[in-house]
Amino acid sequence: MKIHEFQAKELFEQYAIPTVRGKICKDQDSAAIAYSEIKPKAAVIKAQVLTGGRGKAGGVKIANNEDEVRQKTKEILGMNIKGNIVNKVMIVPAYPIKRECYLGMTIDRNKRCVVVITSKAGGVEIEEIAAFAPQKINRYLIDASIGIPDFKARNIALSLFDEMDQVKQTARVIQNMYRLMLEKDASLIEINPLIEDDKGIIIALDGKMTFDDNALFKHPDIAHLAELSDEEIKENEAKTKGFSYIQLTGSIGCMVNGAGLAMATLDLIKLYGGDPANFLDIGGSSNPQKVIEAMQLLTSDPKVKVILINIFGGITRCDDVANGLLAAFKQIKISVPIVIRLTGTNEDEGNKIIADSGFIRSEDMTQAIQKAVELSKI
Amino acid sequence: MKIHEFQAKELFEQYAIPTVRGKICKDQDSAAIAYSEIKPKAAVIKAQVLTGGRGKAGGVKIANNEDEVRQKTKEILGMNIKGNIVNKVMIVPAYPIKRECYLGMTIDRNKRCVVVITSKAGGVEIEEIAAFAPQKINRYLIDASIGIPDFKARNIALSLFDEMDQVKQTARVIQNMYRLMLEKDASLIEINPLIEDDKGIIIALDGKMTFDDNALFKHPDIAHLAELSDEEIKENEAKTKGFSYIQLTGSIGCMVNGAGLAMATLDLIKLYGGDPANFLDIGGSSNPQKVIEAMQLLTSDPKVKVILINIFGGITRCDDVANGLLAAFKQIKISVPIVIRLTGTNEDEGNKIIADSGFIRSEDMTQAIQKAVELSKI
Amino acid sequence: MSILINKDTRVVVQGITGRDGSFHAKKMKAYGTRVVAGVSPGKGGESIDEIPVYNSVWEAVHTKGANTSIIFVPAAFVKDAIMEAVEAGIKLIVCITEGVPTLDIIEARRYATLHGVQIIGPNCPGIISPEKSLVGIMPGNIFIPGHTGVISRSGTLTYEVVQNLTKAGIGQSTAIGVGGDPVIGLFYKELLQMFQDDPETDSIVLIGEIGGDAEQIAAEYIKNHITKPVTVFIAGAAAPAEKRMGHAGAIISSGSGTAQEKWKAFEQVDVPVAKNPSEIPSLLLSQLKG
Amino acid sequence: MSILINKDTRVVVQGITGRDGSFHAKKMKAYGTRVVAGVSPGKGGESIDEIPVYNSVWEAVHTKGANTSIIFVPAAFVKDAIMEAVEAGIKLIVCITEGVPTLDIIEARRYATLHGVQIIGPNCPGIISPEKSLVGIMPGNIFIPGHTGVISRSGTLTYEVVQNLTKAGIGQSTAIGVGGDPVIGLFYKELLQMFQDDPETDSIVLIGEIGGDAEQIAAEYIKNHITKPVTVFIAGAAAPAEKRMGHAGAIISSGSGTAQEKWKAFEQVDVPVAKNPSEIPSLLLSQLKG
Repeated sequence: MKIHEFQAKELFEQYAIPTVRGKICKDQDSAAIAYSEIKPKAAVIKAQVLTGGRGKAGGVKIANNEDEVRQKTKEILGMNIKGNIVNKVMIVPAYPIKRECYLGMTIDRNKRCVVVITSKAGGVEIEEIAAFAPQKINRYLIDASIGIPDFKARNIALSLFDEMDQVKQTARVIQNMYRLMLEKDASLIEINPLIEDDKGIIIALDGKMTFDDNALFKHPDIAHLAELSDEEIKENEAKTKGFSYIQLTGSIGCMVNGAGLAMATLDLIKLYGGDPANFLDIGGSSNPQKVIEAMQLLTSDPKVKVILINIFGGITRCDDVANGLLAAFKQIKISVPIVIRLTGTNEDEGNKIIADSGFIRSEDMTQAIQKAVELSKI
Repeated sequence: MKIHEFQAKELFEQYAIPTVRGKICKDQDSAAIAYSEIKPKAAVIKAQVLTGGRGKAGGVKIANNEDEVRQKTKEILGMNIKGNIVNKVMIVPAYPIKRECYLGMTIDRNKRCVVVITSKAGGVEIEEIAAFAPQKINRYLIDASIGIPDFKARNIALSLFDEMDQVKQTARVIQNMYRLMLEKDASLIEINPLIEDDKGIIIALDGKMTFDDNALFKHPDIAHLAELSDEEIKENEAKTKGFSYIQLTGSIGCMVNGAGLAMATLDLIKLYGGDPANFLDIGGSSNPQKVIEAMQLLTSDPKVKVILINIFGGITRCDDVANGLLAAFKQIKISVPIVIRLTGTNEDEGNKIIADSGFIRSEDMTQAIQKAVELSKI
Repeated sequence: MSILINKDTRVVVQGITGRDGSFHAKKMKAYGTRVVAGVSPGKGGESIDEIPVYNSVWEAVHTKGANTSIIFVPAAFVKDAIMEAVEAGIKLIVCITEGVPTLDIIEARRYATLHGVQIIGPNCPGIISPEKSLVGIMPGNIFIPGHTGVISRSGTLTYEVVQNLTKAGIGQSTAIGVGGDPVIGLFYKELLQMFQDDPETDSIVLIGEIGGDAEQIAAEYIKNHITKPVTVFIAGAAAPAEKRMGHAGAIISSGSGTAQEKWKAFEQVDVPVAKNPSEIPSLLLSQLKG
Repeated sequence: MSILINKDTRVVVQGITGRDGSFHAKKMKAYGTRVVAGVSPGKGGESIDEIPVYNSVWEAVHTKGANTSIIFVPAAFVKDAIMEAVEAGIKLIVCITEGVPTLDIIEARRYATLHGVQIIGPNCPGIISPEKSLVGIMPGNIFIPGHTGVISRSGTLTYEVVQNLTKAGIGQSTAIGVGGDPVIGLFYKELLQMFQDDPETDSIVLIGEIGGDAEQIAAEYIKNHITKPVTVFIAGAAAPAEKRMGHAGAIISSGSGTAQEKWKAFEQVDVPVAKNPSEIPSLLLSQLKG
């Protein structure tokens, strides 16, 4: 789950990471009021959107007076940045920067640990530095059994600054970031740029955070920050019912158990010339009510011309799925053909239950998919 | 450093360990007032002294009415328990006990870790259980790299209670104790008894804590709780000057560098029929000012008939010691003979410095000690 | 022979009194696995299908000689359950539970690694050495003993692949679902090496997914260390970018982690890639013959 | 041969810019120890007696090949310094600093142990293998090479004993001051075994103190595992109860940890106990002849 810059900065403040919060404005008037506290200095107007590359897209502008603030706020509000419409900006005083660098913390999947990433080349996107000057990027693996003790924070900070004053400030920032990461189950914290100002003070001038969806149950305060698109709302509703659901654009509604099998099902639908309407993984636990709700979800999409059910029973039992299907039929009118493939744990019981249901049954995945593709083209 | 029961219980409260604090009283009248909040129930009057075995010594009594409270408070105040005079008591309501047990946490020197000790036989001193029913004592070693996770706390609690309700309460007590131990550098936390009351609630009915003297620098709040005897005040003053000092009863004042050598010096003084006036280790760092202060300390004791200086230079340099001695002589009038043995790092320089000082010099420890014993008997 | 588990594997089921825990404890036992104990704090003394239940893993290890644990406890308790198993002396932990926070698994795995304990999962279907031991939730009936090792990030897709193998008469030495989360225990590199070292394994099937670059690293590892033939399938070629495809780890991020990249990595080191799971048996057989 | 340190020991001094750190860095170098680097954060690039100073132990290890660290930093920073040395890849850490909080050393030592790193100290005089290497603060001139191993909880008392040995012509293979704190790194058991395994050591002197029961455990260990002659001295026979005799660990508590108990433990397993340190050489020689 992603949050906005201004939300990240609120967390930074809670964790004693020095930052500049600024004011959030949704129109030109409030931007002008916010500027009245800054003038006559220059202000920076920053789009608040849940995506990277904001600067390049023109979502960050400097304004030197109230007129410019109004003008540039107007330009930014309503902007579409990688599919995200800007509906609020942050107005902050322009800051005197002596030096700027990059400080990030994320998960290293292969090393299975937290990694701290630093670069003296701050202010640019880290992907760009990685592409053009990889030698300017430092990576520090964190041993979960000790976290970031003073020595480690100091050694990391020494990769960014030479003077002990700035090293000590940065070391504290690093330790506080790690505490924030752990206590809120973040999967990414990025400060770009982390600056030394003209007085030698270290400040997080920007803030970007992503959280582990699997850990949101521990952190209602974080979950509460979510700002979802319509698409994400639908996906989340499915999730509360125990599914993984992703809306796609085709005509074959899919219900599969297991993410890998569901992905492979989509892959084969495309391989055989069809077009899936969705990704729907009904997950690892077998519960008839889930099947009913999954069928409701699929049949609510008017594009769906055929439903393909591909179940391989492991932890999900085929008899539960079959019972769910029959129950669903009693509750929902389904007017499209249903191709079903049911195999694995309790498959005999499952197939017996649906024997007289009128489904098109197949024991083979390729065959089932080919049949569904065929039906979707009628 | 030891603290009183009422101080330990204040810390328990800070760390969410359920306890009963009671009122601290220094005379019969305040005890009677404290009882007015308890009556008509019975009260327990508990001597607050910095030693164990209080119960056996008669320092804990039950009183059923105000007269008894006054009477028993009077009996306890002024009591001498193992050399400690009681000057305050704690008045607590008598508690309905369904079950009582022992829960302690301390350092296992050999295993180099924290150990949690439990016993269902609570209320008696753990040393007694250890002597008469060692099979009733359970020991759990704590791995510092993970501390006490839920499973460990639960497994320890299962050694005391069978019902999950009490197990869960006790597990929380154990985790909070450990947090208290770590955050305040305690070396002992003892709850004896830990009780289950008639409503099934787990309560720390007593509390005993000792802190690591080496860690008091981190914890001014704890250091501030110290209540020192005159003897300890003198020892602590020495400590702030960088010495270890312990007052003894003999006539040979000793100044030695290193605890082991200082102990061996006392051992040999006794072996050769003498009697040391003190233990004084001037420690590991060489600093002339320290020597001056050490000499002042020794000469302030009127029992001292001879001073024995035994220095083996390692981290302490002999020339520093020698310079310190000469400087001390300029500041203090010393009327007793001084036997000195100076060897090790920079010993030639050191011995040259004191060559004309009038000290009785010896290169051999046994010889120096025998000479000092001899002089002490004149 | 097999890797990780065999006839001597003595399993304790953590969370045996839950719905999934009790269901699969019985299934494993019925398959022939030596399920020696279950754990459920506060329910010590009970039994499930004649499997004794204890309050702690320590008791299960010290009373019944359990050396392998399978975890079914809810996600919030997985970190604690893994650490309990490690401290109790368990040597292999299979974690079925899905939805475990990544930092929880990082911490628990670190503790396990420091004590030489191996973890499979979380969010995985477990391990099976056909006709020897099943420590997982796989449907045992689709597996037959043989000489092909299977490593997969997926659950049900593994069954699909194995069913194809079995139908083609290709038995399995051991099949492992490593789990679909971003951070997991044993992964391609370690397991490829175990199969390489296992004299009864003659070939390996690797079933990958989009997300991360573990497959690219595996391809490199195969090139340098694995002499036995490997056949690969990657799920997620049709997945849109920036979407978590069910598995927390299966996400194409900033254009990286696509199936196409992964195909290329294997093809560059001459490892054949199936585009339909049903092609795997023939690709495998042609290598074994070739 | 010697134990723990030898001619190949490459030392980094943590806290080299402090008073004691710089003094003893020079002394060690003068003795012939390969003091390859010092560490003092923020002072990287400086040098002390031609010993280069770095900002981190990692740099010292990776630039100068340091494998052993000696710590002189103030007590409050010792935990961090030990963990830094462990993470940097140092294999043996000698901690001179006194006054280190017990729980700090427990945590640091646990981390070190999990990484196979050995600690001597804290609050100790270090290690010397005469004419090979000195990683400590001992006055080198009183030691001579030879075949007696010395293990001691004390600092200056060790020098006293060694001076007696040297005067009697008994050289030392290695002498170790393990430190006077309640919780320390390597202790009697581990070091006794190292001397037992060292072909150049023919006898051992053990210098104990009141407090705890490490000497009793050592006596038991000697009985079961050590065949080389051991001679013992215990300091603190004249100490009053319940008083910390300078060393944090030297305290007779609840009547337990007395010198008399410890004497008895050794006498029961036929290990001779000296009552005056000056008797040690003769007790040792009579065993070597016997």
